[in-house]
Amino acid sequence: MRKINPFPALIAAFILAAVGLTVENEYYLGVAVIIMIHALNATGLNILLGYTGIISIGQAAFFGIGAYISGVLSATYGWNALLTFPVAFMGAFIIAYIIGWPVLRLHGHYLAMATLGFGMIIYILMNEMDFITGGPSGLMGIGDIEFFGLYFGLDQAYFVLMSVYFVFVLFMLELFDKSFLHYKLKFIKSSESASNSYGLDTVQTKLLVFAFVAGFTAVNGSLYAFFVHFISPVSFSLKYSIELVAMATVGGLGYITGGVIGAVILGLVPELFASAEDYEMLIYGGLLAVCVMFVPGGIAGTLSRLRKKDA
Amino acid sequence: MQFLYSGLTGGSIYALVALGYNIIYNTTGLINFAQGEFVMLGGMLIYTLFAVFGMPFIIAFPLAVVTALIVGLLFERVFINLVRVKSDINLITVTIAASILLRDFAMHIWGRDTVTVGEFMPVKSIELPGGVISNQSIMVIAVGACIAFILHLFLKRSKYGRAMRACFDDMTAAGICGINAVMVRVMSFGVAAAVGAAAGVLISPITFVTYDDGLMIGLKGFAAAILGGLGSFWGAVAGGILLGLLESFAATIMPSGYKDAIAFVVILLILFVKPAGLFGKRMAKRV
Amino acid sequence: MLEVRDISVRFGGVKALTDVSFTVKAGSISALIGPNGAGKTTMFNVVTGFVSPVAGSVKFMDKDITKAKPHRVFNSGISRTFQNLNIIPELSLRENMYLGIIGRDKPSVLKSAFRLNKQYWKTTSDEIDTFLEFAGVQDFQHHRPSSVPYGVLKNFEMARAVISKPKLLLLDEPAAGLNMAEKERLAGIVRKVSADGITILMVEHDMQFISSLAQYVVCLNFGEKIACGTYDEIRNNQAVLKAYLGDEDA
Amino acid sequence: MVRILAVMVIILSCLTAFAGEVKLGALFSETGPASYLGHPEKLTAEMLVAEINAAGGINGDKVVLVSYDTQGDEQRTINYFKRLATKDKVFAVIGPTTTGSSLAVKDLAEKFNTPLISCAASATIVTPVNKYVFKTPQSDIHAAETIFKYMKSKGMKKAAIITAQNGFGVTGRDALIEGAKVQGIEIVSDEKFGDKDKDMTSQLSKIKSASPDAVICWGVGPAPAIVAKNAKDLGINNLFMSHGVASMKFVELAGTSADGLKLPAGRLIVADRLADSDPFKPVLMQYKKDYEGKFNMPVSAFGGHAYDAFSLFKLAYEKSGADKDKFLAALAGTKNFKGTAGEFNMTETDHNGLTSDAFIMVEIRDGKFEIAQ
Repeated sequence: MRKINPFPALIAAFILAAVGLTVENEYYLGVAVIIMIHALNATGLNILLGYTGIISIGQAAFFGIGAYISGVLSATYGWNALLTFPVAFMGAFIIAYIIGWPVLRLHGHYLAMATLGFGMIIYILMNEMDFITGGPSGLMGIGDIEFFGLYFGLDQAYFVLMSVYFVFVLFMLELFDKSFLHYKLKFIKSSESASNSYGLDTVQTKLLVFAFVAGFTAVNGSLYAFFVHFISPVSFSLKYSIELVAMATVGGLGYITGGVIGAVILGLVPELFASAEDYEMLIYGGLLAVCVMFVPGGIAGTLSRLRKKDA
Repeated sequence: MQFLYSGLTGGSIYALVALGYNIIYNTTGLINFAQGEFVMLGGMLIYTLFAVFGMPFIIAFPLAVVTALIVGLLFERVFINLVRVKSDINLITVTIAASILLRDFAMHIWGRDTVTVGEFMPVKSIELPGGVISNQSIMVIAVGACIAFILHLFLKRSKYGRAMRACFDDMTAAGICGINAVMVRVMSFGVAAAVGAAAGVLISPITFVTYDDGLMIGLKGFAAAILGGLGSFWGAVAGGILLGLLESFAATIMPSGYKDAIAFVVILLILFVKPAGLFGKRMAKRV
Repeated sequence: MLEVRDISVRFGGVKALTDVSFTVKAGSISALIGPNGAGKTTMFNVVTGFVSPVAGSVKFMDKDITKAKPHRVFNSGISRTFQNLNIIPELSLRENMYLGIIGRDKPSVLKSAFRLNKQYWKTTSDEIDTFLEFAGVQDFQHHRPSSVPYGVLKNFEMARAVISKPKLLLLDEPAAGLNMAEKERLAGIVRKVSADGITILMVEHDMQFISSLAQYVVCLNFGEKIACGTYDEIRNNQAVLKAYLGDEDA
Repeated sequence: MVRILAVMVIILSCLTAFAGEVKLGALFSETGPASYLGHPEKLTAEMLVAEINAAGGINGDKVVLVSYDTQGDEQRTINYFKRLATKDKVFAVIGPTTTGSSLAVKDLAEKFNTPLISCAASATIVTPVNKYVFKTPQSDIHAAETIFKYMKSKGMKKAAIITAQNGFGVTGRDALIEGAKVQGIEIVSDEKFGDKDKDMTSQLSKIKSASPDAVICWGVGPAPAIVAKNAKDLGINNLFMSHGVASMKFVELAGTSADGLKLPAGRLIVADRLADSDPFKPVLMQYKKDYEGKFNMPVSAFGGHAYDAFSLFKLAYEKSGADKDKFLAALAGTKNFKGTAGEFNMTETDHNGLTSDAFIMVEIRDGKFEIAQ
C-alpha cells in the first residue's frame, strides 16, 4: 500500500489559515479565493491531461456551465445556493457524458480540436441565449451561500469556506493519487491497447473520468459565481481554457500538486504585474513554451526528481 | 444570392488557411495551432509596408509574404525543433504557446488598436444577378485561386514539393532516399506561414487588422481543413469555400450571432461522422 | 479450448485472412507460424477483439467471443503480450505489474481510495513479489523500463500476463530480438507457465524456439492456413517448405 | 526612541492623509477593444487632476488619482474595483468605460460604500437607480430618440436595426425598439453582429431586402466600421450610427465609406462649428483647447465623459467634504451643470440628469464631423 503524503495538504491548510487570519484586506482574500478556484480547475484538467491522457481544450465551458446553472437558478429562480451545486454537477456531468461518447474515441489533435470546438459552441450559446444567461452584458444578482445559519456573503467567510473545500479536495486527490485508480488512468494514458487487453474498459473509464471532472469543474464554476455575484461569458472563453492548460503544464502534468503550483504561479502574474499587464500573456506563453520544450514534468516533476536525487 | 458572393470571399480565405494546415500536416503529421497568427502577421506586415512606409502594393505584397516565410522557418526552428519529447500533447501545447507569443509580440509592435490598411485599388461595387460584389472581393477570390494553383504546382512538380509528399508517406524511407527530412519540415512551416500571410494580406483592406484576429480565423481554417479532409489538397480548398458559403448562408436564415458557431458545429459533426472529411482518404487504423 | 472457425479479415480491399480455422487444446502449447505478412498478428488481433472479422467465429470455452471487445475477451480468460512490449514508461516495473492485478481483480475504486483494503494491498504485494521472482526480474523491479535490458522486459511481460491468471495466454513473438541465452531462459519460463496449467498460443518466427516447446503448430501463408499438425509433421510439409523458401530458413 | 519616532511618523502620515488629500479611483479601459474610449478618458482625468492640484486642490485637499486599466474585461473590473475600495481605500471611483463593466460593479459600489460615476452609456446603469451609482454620458434611449426624431423630420418611417452582441449593443437594441414604439417608427428588420465579426454582408443584404428608409447600426469598436463598408458595397444609403462611434478613430477606420453617415453625438465633436451664442460653447472650447494642446490629438466625446465625471465629483466634493453621505446627496442634487455632454440636472431618481437635448445629429463629411442639416 502506498503511503499517503499528508504534508502538502497540512502545509497548504496551515498557510491558508495563516493567510486568512493575518490578512484583513479583502482584496487579497479575493485574489486567494480566485487562485484556489483556478487551482481546482487546473487540477481537474491535470487529471484529464496528465493522468488519463485526454486532451481537453474546452474546460472553460464546463466551468461556465456550472457558473451559469448556479447563477441562473439563484438569480432568476431564487434557489438556495446550496441546492444549485448538485444540479450544476449533474448538468455538466450529463453534458460531458453525451459529448464524450463520440469525442473520446478521437485521439491527439482531433480530440484537442473537438473539445476546443465544443468550448466555443458553449461560449457562443452563453452569448446568444440572452433570455436565459443575460447575454454578453452578463448575469447580475446572484445570491450568497447560506446554510445552517451560516452566511458566506463576506469575503472573509467565503475565504474560509473555500479553504476548507480546497484542502478537502486536495486530500481526496492525494488519496486518489495513491489508489489503484490512478494506476488505471496512467495505464490508459500510456497505452490504450495494452489496457484494453488487460481487461480495462478504456472508453467507459475515460468517459466517466471526463464526465466526473466536468462535474467537478462545474462545481468550481458555481463557487465562482457565488463569490463574484456577476458572471459574463468573457470569463469562460477559450482564453481561460488555454490558461488552464498552461497552469497544468507549467505546474506539472501527472502530479497532484502540479495544478496547484501552476495556478499559484500563473494566478499571481496579474497581481504582480498589475501595472504592466501588457506582459501578462507574454509570461503565460513564455512559461508554457519553456516548460513544454525543456522541463518535461513541469515544476512539480522537477521538484520530485530533485527530491529523489537527494534521497 | 448575396450570401453566395460574400461566402465565396470569406471561403477563399478559409481555403488558404486550410491549405496552410495541410502543408504542415502532410509533412509532419501535426496541427499547427498558430497557423491563424500568420494570417494576422500578413495583415500587419502589409499594414506596415503599404500603409506606413507607403510602398507600392506590388512590392509590399511579396515582401510581406517572404517576411512571413522567414518567420515560419524560425518558428519551426525555435518551437517545434526544440521540444524534447515530441508527444501529441507537447506538440499541441507548444503551438498554442507559440500562438500566444506571436499574438503578444504583435500587440507590442502594432498596438492593441485595429489598424486600417487602406485600399489596394479604388473600390467599386459590381452589380451581379441577385446581389453586388466589390472588386476587392473579386480580387481576393482571384488571387486566392492563383495562390492555390501555384501551390499545387509547387507540391506536384518541384523538388521540394515531391520531397514533402514523400516525407508524409514514410519519413524513414524518404530519409534513406536522400531527402533531408529536417529541411523539408522546416520548409513546410515556411510555406505554410507564407500562404497564411498571403491570405492575411488579401483580406486586410476588407476586414482591417487587429492583433488578436489570428485565433478565430485559424480555428475556422482548421474547420475547413477538417471538413474537406485533413491532408487532401483540393479537399482543403473545397472545405474552405463550403465553410464560407455555409457561414454566410446561415447568417441569412438564423440569428446572425450563431454564425460563428457554424464552423465549430462542422468540426464536431465531421469528427463524429466522417473523421476523414468529405474528400479525404480513409486513414488506416493502427492498433 | 479455443476454436477458430472460417475467419476472414479484410483491410480495405486487401485480404488479410481467408477462412482460417484451427483449434487449441486445453493445457497445450501451440504455435502460429508463417512468413512475414502471413496474417499471424492479425489472427491474434481477431482473437483478442482488436480486429473484427468479416466472417467466421471465435469460440473460447464454448462461449462465442467473435464480436467481444478486447476487455471482455480478457475477462473471459485470455491474456496477451505484445510484439512491441507496451510497458508504461513512466512507471517502474513493479508498478507496471498492477496492470495485471487491476485487470484481474477490478478492485473497487471507493475502497481503494478510502484505503479500506489494507489486507488486499498486502496480498497483492506478496503476489507481485512471487511473480517477479518467477520471471526472474525482481532485481529490476524499481527501475523504469527505459533502464532495463530488453530480454528482462520480455520476461517481465510474461510475468505481468501470468499474474492476471489467464486460462489462455497469447504470446506475440516472445523470442524476437533475444540472444540464445535469453531465449533459453524464456523457454524455461514458458514451460513453467504451461506446467501451471495455462494454455499457450504463440506467434513465432524462430523455428528452433518452437521446436523445443510447441506440441501443435499451425502454419499460415498469405492469410490462408496451409498446414497444421505436430512440429515434426509441419517440418516436413511440402507447402510449408515452399512458403518459407527464399524467405527464411526453415 | 526609534519607536516614538515611528509612531510619530505614522500619526503624521495619517494626519496628512486625512487632512490634505482625497483619493479618487479611476477604472478605464486604456487598452483592449474599447481603448479608443478609455484612453482619452484616462488622459482627461490625469490632466484635470494635475490642473486642480496646481490650483490648490479641492477645498485645499490634493486629489490623488489611483487608476487601473480594465481592458474592457468585466472580471478585471470587479477585481480592480475591490482593490480600489479595500486596498487603496479611495473616496469615489470614476469609470468604468464600458457598459458591461459598469453593470458588473454596480452592486459592489453599494457593498463597499464607494460612490461610482460611470463613463458608460447604457441607461441600465442608472435604472433601477442605485444610491451610489451615477453616470455622465447621454443615455442610449436619448440617442435613439434623437435619431428617430431626425428620421421623422426627413419623412422616413421604416427603420432597420443592426446591433452588436455586447453590452452596448444589447441595451442599445432595447432602447431602439422602445424608442421606435414611442416615436411611431416601424422596425422592419432586426439583425445582430458579433464584436469581432469581419463580414456583415449577409445581415445587411437581409436588411436591404426589407427595404427600410434608414438603417441604424449600434455598436462600438471596429465592427461598425465594417458595417459601414459592407453597407456601402451593397448600396445601402441612409445609414445611421450610434454615439458609440463618435470619434476620429472610427472615421479613420471606415475611410471613405464613412462619408454621409449620420449619428447622434454630444456637442463636443463639433464644438468649433457651434454658433457663438450656444451656451455650451465656452466649456467645450476650453476643454478642447486644453486637451488638444496638451496631448496633441483630437478631442473625443469619451474624454468628455471623464471630464464631466470628474467635474461632478469636484462640484459635489466642494459641497460635502469627506463625508460620503453628504457627498452622495450633493451629487444627486447637482443642478444646471453645463458639462461637455449637456446640462446635468440630477434628482434622487435620475442619476444621469441629461435629456435628449444633449444630443445633436452630426454627419461625417470628408472625414470630418459636421452638424447635420
